[in-house]
Amino acid sequence: ERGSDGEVKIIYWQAPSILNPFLSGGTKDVESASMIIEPLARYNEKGELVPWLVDEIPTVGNGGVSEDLKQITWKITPGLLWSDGTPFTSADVKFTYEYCTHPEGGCAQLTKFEGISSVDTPDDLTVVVNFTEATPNPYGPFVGGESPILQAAQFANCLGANASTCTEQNFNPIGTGPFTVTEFKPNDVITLAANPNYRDPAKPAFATVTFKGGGDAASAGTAVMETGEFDYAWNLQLAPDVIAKMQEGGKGVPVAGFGPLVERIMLNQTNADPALPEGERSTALHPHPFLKDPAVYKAMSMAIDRPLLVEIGYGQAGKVTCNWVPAPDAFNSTSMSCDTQDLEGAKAMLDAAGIVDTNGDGIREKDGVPLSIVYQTSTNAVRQDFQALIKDWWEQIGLEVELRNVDSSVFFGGDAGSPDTFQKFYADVEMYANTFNGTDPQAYLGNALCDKAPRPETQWQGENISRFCMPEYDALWAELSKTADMAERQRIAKELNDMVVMNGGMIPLVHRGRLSAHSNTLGGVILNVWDSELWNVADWHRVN
Amino acid sequence: MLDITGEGGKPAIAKIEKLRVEFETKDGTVVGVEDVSFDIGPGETVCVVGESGSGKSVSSLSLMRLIDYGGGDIAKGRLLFDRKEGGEIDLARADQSTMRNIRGNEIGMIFQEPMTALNPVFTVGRQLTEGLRVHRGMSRKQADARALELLREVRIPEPERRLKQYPHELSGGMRQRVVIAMAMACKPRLLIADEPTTALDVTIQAEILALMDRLKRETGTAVMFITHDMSVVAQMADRVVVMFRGNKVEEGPVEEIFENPKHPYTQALLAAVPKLGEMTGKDLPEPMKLFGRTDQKIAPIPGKNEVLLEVKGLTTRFPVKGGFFRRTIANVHAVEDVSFSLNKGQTLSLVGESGCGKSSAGRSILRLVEPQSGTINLDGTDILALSQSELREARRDMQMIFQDPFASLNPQIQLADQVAEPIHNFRTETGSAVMDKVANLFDRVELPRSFMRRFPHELSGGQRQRIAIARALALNPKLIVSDEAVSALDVSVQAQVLNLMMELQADLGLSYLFISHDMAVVERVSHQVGVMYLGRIVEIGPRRAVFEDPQHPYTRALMKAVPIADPRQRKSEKDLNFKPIPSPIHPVGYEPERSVYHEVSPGHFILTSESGY
Amino acid sequence: MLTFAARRLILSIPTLLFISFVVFMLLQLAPGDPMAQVPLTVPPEVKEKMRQALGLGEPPLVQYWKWLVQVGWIEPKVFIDWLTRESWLLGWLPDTQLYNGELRVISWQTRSPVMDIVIQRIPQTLWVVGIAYLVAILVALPIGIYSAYRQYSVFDQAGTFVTMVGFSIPPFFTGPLLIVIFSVQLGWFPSIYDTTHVVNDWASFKVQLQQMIMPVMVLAFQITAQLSRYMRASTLDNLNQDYVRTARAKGLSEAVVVMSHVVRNSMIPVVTVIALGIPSIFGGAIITENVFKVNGIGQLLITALFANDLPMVMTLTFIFAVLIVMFNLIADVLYGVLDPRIRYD
Amino acid sequence: MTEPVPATPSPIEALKDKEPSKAPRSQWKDVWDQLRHHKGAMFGGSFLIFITLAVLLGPYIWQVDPQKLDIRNKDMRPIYHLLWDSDAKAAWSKPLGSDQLGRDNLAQMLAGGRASMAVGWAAMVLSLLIGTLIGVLAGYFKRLDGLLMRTTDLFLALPILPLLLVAVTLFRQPLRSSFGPEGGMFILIVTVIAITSWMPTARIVRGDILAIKEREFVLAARSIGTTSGKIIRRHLLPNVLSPIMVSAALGLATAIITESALSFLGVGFPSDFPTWGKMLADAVQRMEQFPERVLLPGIAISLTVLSVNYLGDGLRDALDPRIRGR
Ligand SMILES: Nc1ncnc2c1ncn2[C@@H]1O[C@H](COP(=O)(O)OP(=O)(O)OP(=O)(O)O)[C@@H](O)[C@H]1O
Ligand SMILES: Nc1ncnc2c1ncn2[C@@H]1O[C@H](COP(=O)(O)OP(=O)(O)OP(=O)(O)O)[C@@H](O)[C@H]1O
Ligand SMILES: [Mg+2]
Ligand SMILES: [Mg+2]
Repeated sequence: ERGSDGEVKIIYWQAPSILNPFLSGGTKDVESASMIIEPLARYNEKGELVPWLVDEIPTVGNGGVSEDLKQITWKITPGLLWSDGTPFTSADVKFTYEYCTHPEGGCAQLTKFEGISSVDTPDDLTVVVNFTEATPNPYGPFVGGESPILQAAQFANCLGANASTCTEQNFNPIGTGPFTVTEFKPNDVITLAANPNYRDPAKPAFATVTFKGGGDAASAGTAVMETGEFDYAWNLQLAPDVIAKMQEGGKGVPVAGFGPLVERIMLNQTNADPALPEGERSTALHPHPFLKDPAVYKAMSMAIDRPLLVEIGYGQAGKVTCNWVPAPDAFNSTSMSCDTQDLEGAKAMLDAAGIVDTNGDGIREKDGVPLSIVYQTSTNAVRQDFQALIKDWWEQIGLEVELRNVDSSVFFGGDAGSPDTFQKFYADVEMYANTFNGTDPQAYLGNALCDKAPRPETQWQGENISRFCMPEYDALWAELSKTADMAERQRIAKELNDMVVMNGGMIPLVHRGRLSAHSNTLGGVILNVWDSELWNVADWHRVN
Repeated sequence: MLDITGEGGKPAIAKIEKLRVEFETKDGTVVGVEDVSFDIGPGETVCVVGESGSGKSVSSLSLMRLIDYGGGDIAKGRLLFDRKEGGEIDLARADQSTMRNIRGNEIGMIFQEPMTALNPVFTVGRQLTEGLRVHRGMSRKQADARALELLREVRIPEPERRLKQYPHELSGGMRQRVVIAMAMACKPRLLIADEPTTALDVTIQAEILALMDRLKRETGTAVMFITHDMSVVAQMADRVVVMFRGNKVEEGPVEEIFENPKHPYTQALLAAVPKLGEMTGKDLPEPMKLFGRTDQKIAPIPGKNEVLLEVKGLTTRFPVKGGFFRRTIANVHAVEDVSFSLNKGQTLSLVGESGCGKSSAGRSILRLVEPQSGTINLDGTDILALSQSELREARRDMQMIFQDPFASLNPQIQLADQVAEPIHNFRTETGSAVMDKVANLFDRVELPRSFMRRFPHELSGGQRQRIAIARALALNPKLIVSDEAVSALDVSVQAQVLNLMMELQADLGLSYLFISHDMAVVERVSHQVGVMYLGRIVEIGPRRAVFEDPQHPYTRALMKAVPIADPRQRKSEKDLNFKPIPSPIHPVGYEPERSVYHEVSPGHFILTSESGY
Repeated sequence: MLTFAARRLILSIPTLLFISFVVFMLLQLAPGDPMAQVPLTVPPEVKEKMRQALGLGEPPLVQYWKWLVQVGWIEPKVFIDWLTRESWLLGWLPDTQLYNGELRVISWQTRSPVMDIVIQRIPQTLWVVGIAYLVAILVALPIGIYSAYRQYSVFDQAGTFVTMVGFSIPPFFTGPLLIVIFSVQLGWFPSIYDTTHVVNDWASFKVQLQQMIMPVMVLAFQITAQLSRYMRASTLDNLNQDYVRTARAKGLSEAVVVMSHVVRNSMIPVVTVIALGIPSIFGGAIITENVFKVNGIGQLLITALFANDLPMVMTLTFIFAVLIVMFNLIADVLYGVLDPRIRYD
Repeated sequence: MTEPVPATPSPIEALKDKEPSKAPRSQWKDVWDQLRHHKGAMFGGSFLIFITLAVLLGPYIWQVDPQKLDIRNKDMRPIYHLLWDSDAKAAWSKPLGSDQLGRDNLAQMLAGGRASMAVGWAAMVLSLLIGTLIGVLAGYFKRLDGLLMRTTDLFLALPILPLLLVAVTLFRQPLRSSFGPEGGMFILIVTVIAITSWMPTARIVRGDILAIKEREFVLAARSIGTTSGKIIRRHLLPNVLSPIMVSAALGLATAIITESALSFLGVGFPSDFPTWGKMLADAVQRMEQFPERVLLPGIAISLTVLSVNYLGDGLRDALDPRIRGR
């Protein structure tokens, strides 16, 4: 029964700063907003699409998607109401499209709406999305937590440059979700109450939600599993022994789920030598002196004890992987194996390639260049442990390693003036994690295309961090983008994955899961890594 | 029963018996007072004299049992006190709550430093009424009324206003009156005054002494008066107790002590006191005859008749900033149109009350403060025309000795290095010659060479002043400006330092600009005397002319105020009539008229234009 | 005194302008990007568009000028409007309506006026940091006075030791330690501060006390350590002054001598030290706030810093600079008020 | 004693100045004597010497690489655990246990202590230099006063974190090429800590200089032709030594703590460069299982700071000849 279970308390150690995911894109903001505003369809915990504000998922089979793959038609469930009691219509959906694609709006979810030629609303309950080209995966717009529907009436004056002035709207969006905002304190706390107009009269079970932000993962874990002050803690990036200790508190349990997130080491294909002139460092003008040698990068990969990394850093929230795209399962390549460390093999491989220590300083040289690398990553306890371990192993096989860690706001910030961003890659190898949204890796695989390499001309923007460049790869990717058949897509994607890994674009380390914790008295939690973790908060309830 | 009879059978109010006070310090036990006994009869003034550190304050603080708070301990002896309600009590054994009842109520105390003795953050009224409310249980209103009455008794002008003022808003004399009023508030049977006038000007000293004398007569309070100034003793005492290094060495009626001292210390002390009028009839200054010293050659110091320093129209003003833009809105006219000349090997003294501009004049001559206008000619050099670096050179010829030997030596530096500093500054000597020169200077000022490695705090005041003199001599200057160089010293030490300075003058041909407020000292040392008032010289001339024939009314008043070290020549309050000194602050643009002098006798000038007096 | 204060106030304007300019340039030079927290899945072109929308493309001087106008002209208008519209102080005045929709200082993270968030945060900060300061003063002064009065006694020695320990232990150590003891083991106090808690009756006041007690303790410990040292030194100085002897000679009891004569004088330098410390209350206590999740000004600043939210950081630093300059002035004025010997003009 | 004028036997004695009875001694012996009697200072001094020697020489005696990972021997307990728990995972090979990656705690304590002490001392000395310089200039030269004091306000308002980030961006590369990665970072952190912590010293020194400037011995020095520079060096600085001493003691503490706070916020030294503060910050998460990992660096920091404070107290008394004389 709605509201019968009182209050539920959720803690995110990153505090949400805005409740409009189109203006932020930060996970904390998207997820907190997902309790209030909803998309037409969502992914469930298995990565399958489920209808949300519509009756069924349009497919070619049911006629919802046109044969030429250029049009998709959504049928909205009749009788849906906004939390203010007004009816939810296709006009709201179309408005959302206009809102995000406004050229001055700076919408964070713009990619969701890429390739759309128009959005039509033949009637109040029908939305037709037209694409300029055949789109094998037309489930980008209005699907998933990142592209929920905004109420047209509320945001009418917030288009374009006005987006920033709509504080009230951004802090208190009217939605169709199970809860409505009572008070939003940016970067601190949100209090929510059950939506009186929610479509299922029996839900949500909780009358109010307190959504606290701030602190760090450890104290969030403590609050749920040890002191029991909170019911749900998000994304506990903590060492396994710390989690285990917290679990002894007996007040709650951790839950894990796996999306396509991979912790990897990117290998710079270009030379980052500080002696090179600015503007030529880490660009295709100067290939890396030794990292492109298969013996080197294979040996580096072999020297790593991935199971140990998993054990130390992620425990039940990590798995060994050799792949760039380890999930969904259908896309997970099985052609490589890397779960045993082989230091001797690595040494032998280097010896065989003639990369040996010629001057007796303990460091091997290739063509006179010592295998000396700078290994950078963002500042984070687990990454620092990884750095220490991997440095140790690499030094055992005759490399020299200098560690560097950069504050994550700088590292992931795109400031073209800073030498420390991950895109500039003024280092030989760098470690971070990346993932993709939804279940289709096509765009993600596009990250390794030659022309996506960051370089001065692009103001150092671009997703191809390792500056990987293989014409064969580009050609194969083009093929993928034209293929609609699912099985074929999967085959090509795996092949692309293997190409990058085997040719030394990166060394995947750990397939990382999401580890969250909920208290023993909170029922209905289904951890979903393909969409917002709070996707089914309407079903949450109190158990004794 | 305690036997509390004093001299001649009269019952004494307080009787100190075999007092011994010890201090526990890091270096072991220090004895402040060794064996002191004396008593104070009703209505009697007992003066306790002695050099600094002889235990005067310790005795008085013991009587108040305030010594406990200073870390002292009454090791032996009795302090018998006759309480109002007839009973006698041994204060040395009394507990602190009894003492609190006695302090301020039955025994009042006046301290030396009027500025620091008053709490700077409370109004005069509040500090005056505090004791009344504690001891007399008065209400605020009653206490205020009584305080007003007290202020009237001590003759403070505008007493109503003073009650609401803070101590710093009062002049030194007024502050001391407040302190006296405070001590007298509860009509104590015994009043202890610990050097109540030492920090004051002669004129104010005279007034305060007269005031105390009157109060004593009116209330019949017994007074224990502590001082090291024999002239004050002569003015105040009925009986005198002489202390020396923690012991009482002599006691007796005042005339007896002055006319027939028995103990060698008392004799030496009296001999060391410069007495106004001693030099009458002599043209030239000569060293003092010190008691017990047989080898002294007492010869007049003639000097030369060549002009060394010629000052004309010297004017020094200090800007007073104010207003929104911190512009100069007024000036302190510290030195106003002062002219004089000083001969080689001679001494010119400037006398006058505090704030009349003596120090400013002296500092202006060295350009330690920048004068406004005028000319200063030192042996042919125009000082005011010099650039900063030339000035530095020129200062080799003129040096300064300051009043406070504690403040004018850097506490952190060894004595030899302090004396060597000017030598290093000008590189007049190098290498080992520096230390030789320093050693010679130590000999010259009669300090043992073993002192060279010591620090200032290890020395007594007189020794410190000798160091300052040695430092001033290091560059063989022609002129020494001595700014109150002996005022902070004990009489006995003062005499020695004065003699030393005169010896040096005779030997080295030094010229002194001698700044002092002590008329008796000035009379002893000077060839020429200038009397300053409100920044101007009101009278200047040969010492003999000025002292034996003062012409300006201010000079006369000043002379009259000087206490005379002769118990038979006491002054009464009626003789004294001093006007408060007007403010030397004038708004910007105020141009005072120039000084016009009249020559009454050869070289003896008096100011005929407006002096402000 | 009035002209002194007025002159200092006017002189502080160029100082503040200079400070704000230096800080602005510093932040401009600082690396980092407000888009750093946007997930990597958002492509760079989109991020670039978002940056444009925030006005990041403009030259730094233009940005500075805009910010200056917003802070110096528009925000005061909003404030005056608020004063005359809603505040109980001046609410009776007619609504001034000075503000008509110009762009205010907008945070890049939240797209809302920075000032609104600051105002929202002040209560938390005042409750915790402010009360810690108060508690520290109340504890430190008596300790300092008594330590000085009984110099080298056991109390003094122990006090010195404890205060030095307090000075030397960082709050990110004491904080979690207290949480382990009192929240996890004993379960007495919550480990997470509830900023939405409203105090309206005794029970809720008790809850507030419970959640405040740990952060306040951690902070107060440190502040006490420093203040009591100052108080002790100052009291020691004054205990040896002549006027204390005079007061005793009047027969006043020790309590009056110390508590009224000595303390009043010793307070003069300490009060200015306290006044100079007040800006740091508003600055929040970054680490303590972080440990206890008291989302006050300190937490706001640090999240803004890590998110490169320039307008927020700028404005907070500027407010801080204003407070520092103001309390410098207040400290000077207080000195003049407490010490009758000092006269400003 | 050389008395030039021979004295007549009895009465003249009364008029002579009293002389210090003790033989003159060298200044430093005096200072030492005074210091020796200050219990706190003695404790502080000996502990400081002990800890300095330990971090300097320790690594030569305990020759274990603090960065050496020994994953099989991770999470070892300190040896003293065996006293009450004979099953504890502890061994003499790791006397203070090991961390979650098997790095030796003792070796890390020693290496971390080196870094912390170096940062503390360097930052403290630097901030004292800046503070004293500014304070002296502002106090002595009236014209500079306003400007310098407003500059002080500016630095009070400067937020340390962006400053550090800016410094890192601008100067890391050049410093790294000349001093190596750790040396460069060290210089940066030390400088930033110093730059943000000299203001109290400057204020105090300025106040004291203003007061001492008015003392007569400064006037006397000027009248004997001492130049401004020399006046400052010989007469002013030695007399503000004791407040500087106190600032120094507090400054060392603040520097060590600031460094650890930076580590706590993740903007300090590189991850493989242990400092006490960093060890403490890293271990807070595992405080309950492995309290020693927090307590060891925590106690080391506290004791160091404490001993510096006590030493500062003692030195202040000992350096002041007036107090020393008593
Ligand atoms: N608090 C103290 N601790 C140690 N010794 C002290 C203390 N007070 C006084 N004495 C010692 O007691 C002796 C007598 O001192 P006292 O103050 O009585 O001298 P005095 O005659 O009043 O001198 P002055 O004329 O300078 O006031 C001195 O030798 C002094 O060193
Ligand atoms: N630096 C200064 N700034 C402003 N006014 C000053 C300064 N020095 C002295 N004065 C003022 O100048 C006047 C003369 O002072 P000066 O020190 O020369 O007097 P004095 O005769 O030496 O007095 P004392 O006997 O007290 O030393 C006084 O009113 C004093 O307040
Ligand atoms: Mg005395
Ligand atoms: Mg003078």
